Amino acid sequence: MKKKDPSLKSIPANVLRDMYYMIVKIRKEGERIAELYPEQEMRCPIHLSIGQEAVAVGVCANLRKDDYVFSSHRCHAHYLAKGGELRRLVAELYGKKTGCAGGVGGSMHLAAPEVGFMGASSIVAGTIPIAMGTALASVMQGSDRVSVTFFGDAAVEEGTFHETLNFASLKSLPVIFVCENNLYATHSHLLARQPTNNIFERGESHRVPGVCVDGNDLLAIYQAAKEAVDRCRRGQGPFLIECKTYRWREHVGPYYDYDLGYRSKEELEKWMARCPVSIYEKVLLENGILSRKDVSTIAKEVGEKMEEAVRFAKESPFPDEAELLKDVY
Amino acid sequence: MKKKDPSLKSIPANVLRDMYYMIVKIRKEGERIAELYPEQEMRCPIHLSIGQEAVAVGVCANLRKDDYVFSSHRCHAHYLAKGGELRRLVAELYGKKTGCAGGVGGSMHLAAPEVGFMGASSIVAGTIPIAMGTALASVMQGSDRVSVTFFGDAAVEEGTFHETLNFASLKSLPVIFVCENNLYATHSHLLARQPTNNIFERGESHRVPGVCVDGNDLLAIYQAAKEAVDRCRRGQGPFLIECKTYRWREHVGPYYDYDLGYRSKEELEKWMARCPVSIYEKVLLENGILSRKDVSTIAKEVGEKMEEAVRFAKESPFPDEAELLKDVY
Amino acid sequence: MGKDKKPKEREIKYWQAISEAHVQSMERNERVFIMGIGVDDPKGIFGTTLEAYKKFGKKRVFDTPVAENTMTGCAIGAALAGMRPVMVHARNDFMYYCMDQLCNHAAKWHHMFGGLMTVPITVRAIVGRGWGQGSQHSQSLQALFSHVPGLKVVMPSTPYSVKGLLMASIEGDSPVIFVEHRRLYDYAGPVPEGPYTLPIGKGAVVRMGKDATVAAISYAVWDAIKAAVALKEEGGIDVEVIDLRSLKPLDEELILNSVKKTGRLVVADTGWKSYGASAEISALVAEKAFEYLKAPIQRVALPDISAPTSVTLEKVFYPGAMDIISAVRQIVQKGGEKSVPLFESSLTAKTVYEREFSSLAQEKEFLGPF
Amino acid sequence: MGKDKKPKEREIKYWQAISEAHVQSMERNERVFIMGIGVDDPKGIFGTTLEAYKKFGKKRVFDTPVAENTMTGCAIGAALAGMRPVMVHARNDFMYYCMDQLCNHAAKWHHMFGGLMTVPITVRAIVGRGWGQGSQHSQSLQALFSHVPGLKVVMPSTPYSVKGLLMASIEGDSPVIFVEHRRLYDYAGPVPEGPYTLPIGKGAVVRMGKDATVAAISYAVWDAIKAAVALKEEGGIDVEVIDLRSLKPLDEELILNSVKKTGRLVVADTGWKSYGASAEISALVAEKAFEYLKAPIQRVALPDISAPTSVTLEKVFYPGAMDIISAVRQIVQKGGEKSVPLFESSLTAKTVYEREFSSLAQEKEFLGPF
Ligand SMILES: Cc1ncc(C[n+]2csc(CCOP(=O)(O)OP(=O)(O)O)c2C)c(N)n1
Ligand SMILES: Cc1ncc(C[n+]2csc(CCOP(=O)(O)OP(=O)(O)O)c2C)c(N)n1
Ligand SMILES: [Mg+2]
Ligand SMILES: [Mg+2]
Repeated sequence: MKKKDPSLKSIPANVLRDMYYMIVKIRKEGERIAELYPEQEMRCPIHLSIGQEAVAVGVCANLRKDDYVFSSHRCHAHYLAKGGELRRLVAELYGKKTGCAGGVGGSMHLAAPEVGFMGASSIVAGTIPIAMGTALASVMQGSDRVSVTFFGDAAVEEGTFHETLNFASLKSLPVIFVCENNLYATHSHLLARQPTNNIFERGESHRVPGVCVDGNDLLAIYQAAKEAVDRCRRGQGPFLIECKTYRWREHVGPYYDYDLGYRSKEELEKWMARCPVSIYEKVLLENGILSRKDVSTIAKEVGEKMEEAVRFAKESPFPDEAELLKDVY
Repeated sequence: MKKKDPSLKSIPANVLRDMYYMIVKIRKEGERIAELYPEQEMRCPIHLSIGQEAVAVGVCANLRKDDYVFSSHRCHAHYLAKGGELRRLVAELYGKKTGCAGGVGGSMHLAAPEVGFMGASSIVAGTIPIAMGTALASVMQGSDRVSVTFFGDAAVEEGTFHETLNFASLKSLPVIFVCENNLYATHSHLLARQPTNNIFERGESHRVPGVCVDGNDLLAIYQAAKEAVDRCRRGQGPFLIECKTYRWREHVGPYYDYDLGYRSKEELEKWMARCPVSIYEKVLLENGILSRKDVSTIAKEVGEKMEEAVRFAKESPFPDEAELLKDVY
Repeated sequence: MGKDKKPKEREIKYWQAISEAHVQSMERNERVFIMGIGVDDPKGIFGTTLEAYKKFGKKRVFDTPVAENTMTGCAIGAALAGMRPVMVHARNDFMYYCMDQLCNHAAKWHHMFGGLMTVPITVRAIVGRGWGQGSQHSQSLQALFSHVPGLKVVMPSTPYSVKGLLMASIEGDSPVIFVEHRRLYDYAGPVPEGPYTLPIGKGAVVRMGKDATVAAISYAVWDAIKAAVALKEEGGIDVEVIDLRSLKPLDEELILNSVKKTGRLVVADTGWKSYGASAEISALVAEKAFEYLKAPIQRVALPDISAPTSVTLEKVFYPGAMDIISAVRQIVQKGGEKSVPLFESSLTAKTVYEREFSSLAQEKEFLGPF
Repeated sequence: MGKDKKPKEREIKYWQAISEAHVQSMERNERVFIMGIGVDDPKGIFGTTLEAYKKFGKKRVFDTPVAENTMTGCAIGAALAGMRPVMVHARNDFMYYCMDQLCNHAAKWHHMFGGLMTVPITVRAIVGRGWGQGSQHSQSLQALFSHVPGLKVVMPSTPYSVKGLLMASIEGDSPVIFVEHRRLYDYAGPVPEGPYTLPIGKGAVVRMGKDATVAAISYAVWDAIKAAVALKEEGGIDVEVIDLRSLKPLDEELILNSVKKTGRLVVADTGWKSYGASAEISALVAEKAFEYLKAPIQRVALPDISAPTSVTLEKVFYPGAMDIISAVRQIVQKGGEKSVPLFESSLTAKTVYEREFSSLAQEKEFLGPF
């Protein structure tokens, strides 16, 4: 991974740079939210993606604005990677009227349909069939849009995952299933829930091809997603991408949690040593795509944007009472 | 199949003869019910297993009385093969107090827990996880009982099928999944519902081994079930058996239905030529396990038992009104 | 019927009206499609999808695997992407499987995201009562759906209203659970030939009266009408019958105005009594028209038992016109007296009544398809 | 409390009482086991399964995959084979996924087969209200379960009753949906140390009064008590508060007797108003104690909206003691006047009241675990 990567050649430099900008932005968002959360002004459960950012970035870099993306409780990265506005995300966490869901949805229910981020559900596996439905619509409408749904390793335990693979395969629907396998569901290890760690194979008997990629290697994800997206656009049907990665912080909330005992500090440190941001940064630096100066410029810019977003969120008004009744039928 | 079957040697003659008696009995039940149904005295939807009888017989011949069996809407054969009383079955169809479920359940809800037939559900895939639950109980209780659930080819489309494979494999539970793949769900061909006809492979990615057997060949089923049951008793975990077979009559009701157009008369006739009762009878005759005389004696006896059962059912009283409230809480 | 302008058109049956609503909705909007188990098969959901299939083919009328939850999610996604799916369940009993997608997703998607998106899906939910369908094939689950905010629940009783309300459901932007009672399928009535919609949330007075109000839904409306006719003929009791048509939204004003006039209320429902739809109507009136009430509110609904299959038990299990008659009699003649639980009503008496009123509707024993 | 003999034992918290019920049930019967997502993890379902896990280990307290429907079916099967499973859902919202196994199978298995078998499962269903849990993590779905025959629905409000009723649920032969409101977890109260059961289907009068009855459930009982204290102190209104404890079976007699005495009823529930549990209580009284009623029946429940997360909206969304106070005032002072919809109650006024009564219960803002 630290060698010159041949795949770099096939990816336009601006895409490589945009992806860097995005992964830095998403990391910043996660870390800043983690810092601010203990102030108890964001009054909703928050699931951070710190350590898993590469997946969102690598997949979404292959998508058009009019492609559809769905996500789960851990959705900030996907919202941002698909182009959702940062400040409306932060405002949503603060329960503000200016939030992307008007303060009604909260951290687990981000949405930005204007850029194709069609929503997130805090029900495990909830958006897997819904994403497939958008793919069905694309086919019926004769469009070449692609649908993507991001979910965790526990979501494959819900039957709807297999039901969806079956139907998507039957109808050759342009939907890509992206599993962020971070080895745990809350505090439960994958092998306490599944007989074996082989999520990418689960589509085989449904004739849905799958690959397993290093979820901390942005370029590997980019390539796998590119292939899947191309397949879909050509009408060749669904694809399953398993990304092996790791969540650094606690399941929900801003802190580290190796002290709980369900996983070790060593395990965490092993994964932190393979930070997806650093790995990618190093590749770009080594290949001359980015300079040290670019890195600090971007860091600074992203930092400012984040502060601006926090300010915006904090200063925004709360929704008023009438709001509660507004979207009811 | 018409040659001397080496597997015959390994099966005790009395088991072979008992299986013959049972398959003849189940066929008789199906045909006689089909004859009587137009009288409109059995006032509930009836799903006949004519053409599929070998599966129930071949599997249940490997089970002990204290093993658990569950079934679906098409459950008469499984009820009988596991040892349920014929006359209480018929009485149930007639809605009588003497029925196996007191006239409350009807054709789709037979039960005979006294012989381990633990019930049938008319919800597709409904008993798949329930059967697994009995297997979990067996393990927790340190018993070597085995659980079996019979279901159709549509049941594998419900997510609970995969959820169950996952958990059964995770915990190595002694449960055998027996799919009677008769190619159709109501009027819908398998390939209109599933990308490919490979049900026995669906357990692979869950590490549940599977086999596909000729569902009209009683001995093949017996052997496959024997292996699965042995595995289970040894604590080696679940097993999936797909039996390719065919339903002769309409999905629900007593008539033939090739005129509807969803399947052809040729297809039906091809399968009728491979009648599971005749195939098995021929093997036994050719191998001297049965004589012609045995065959007619059994036919006569089974016929009489059936008539006795019908008489019993018709003469039995209806449940009275108070019955309706009896088992309520 | 009642307040609706009675069109003079030809009569067609309930199932034909559904079929027509499908075809005309699909003609008017190419984004409308139908999916569900068996919608394209030779029986076409009791005939209701045959015509649409013939006209629009497999692309817009297609079968699905048996996977209710996922196919509901699929419909939601298609709706989010601009389509207008109609999903069909030959029995609403199967919908327990898709409660997650219906209640956690379809119902919530609009409000949960602050109104950014809408989910225009119509879910046809058929109540299968008849011919020993039993506990898992004859439930009538409207109360469950009505409780969850974000779902509309429509339950028409006539060919006229089923067409207009189905077209309105398909045209509207909310998820609608469209509950059809199979016993109504053969009922005939006047139905305009062209497309039309009826407002969801408006009930109708189908018979005027001054002594008591019977608020009924779906198949129970017909029982209520039979009861009203009998009560008039036999005892001179004037019953006003309301067809609620939808449970969510509920036409509160119509109910309250009627009770303000009659002072007495019987609610007739096709589902279970406890925590059922009839409880809501009763509670509404006990809250908002209390001062007009002259007698206890009665509910005629299923006893709290799962449906038996035996024909004798089925007959006792299902309430009918006679139970409504006795409920009305109790509150009109001797307000305040304890009501007899439905299932204690005698079978013999019931059978006699049913024979008596059988000419009032085209009801006949259901002999299939199953 | 009220009619129950008040034991003089030590006080423990609601969550500790649940934990104790688990441990003692498992000690008494080796067939009892606990399964569910996270039951064996370091947080042990808000602490309630930690002790059981410590004592009985992985064999009898085990984690499951995220597959609610199948794991429910698994529990049913285990129960049919003689075990007594307790299944835990950290949020009852996830139970939409397992409605099929709960309602088509667990609820029906006993009656559907003519009483041949029983399904002794206990399903702990936690209501997650608090800290912006929002639309999919804070629902209170007791009305759905109460509607389906064959399920018992228990919903205790105190440490004493939660222990006794949980032990009774585990010991009983029916499937029980055991609904726990997370806001009660930190409430302390006297609880006997040894094992005991309370009868399912019996409520309790927790405060005597003559002017009006408030029938409440779960967390709403505490709001009702706060309201009763305030009404007494401020206006001399004497409210009788009933803790229903279970919705199915429902203690009809207790409710009816109280209303016969007070002539006025407010029902306070933690779920949505329309087609909710409060409707059934109201309908029951409107049917069986009508002649004793002096005023309209009021319901205090959630507005028909899915829960918002923003703290300002949450405050308006959830009714509390103040809403009960205003409901009681309306029917005691000026019977028959229209009630103001809950969500129109002003936020400022509400906040003031909440501060005022906060000493009455140990309630505090919920800050996790989530
Ligand atoms: C249907 C359902 N069951 C249970 C939960 C509780 N829950 C919330 S997150 C979570 C773990 C999810 O794990 P995974 O899918 O691996 O995603 P991760 O949190 O690791 O990103 C669980 C069980 C839920 N939200 N929905
Ligand atoms: C959950 C559910 N959905 C739909 C149905 C309606 N239904 C009854 S039988 C059947 C077909 C079942 O096909 P299969 O599993 O192949 O069994 P077979 O009838 O061929 O034996 C369907 C869809 C049902 N009973 N349950
Ligand atoms: Mg995970
Ligand atoms: Mg089949």
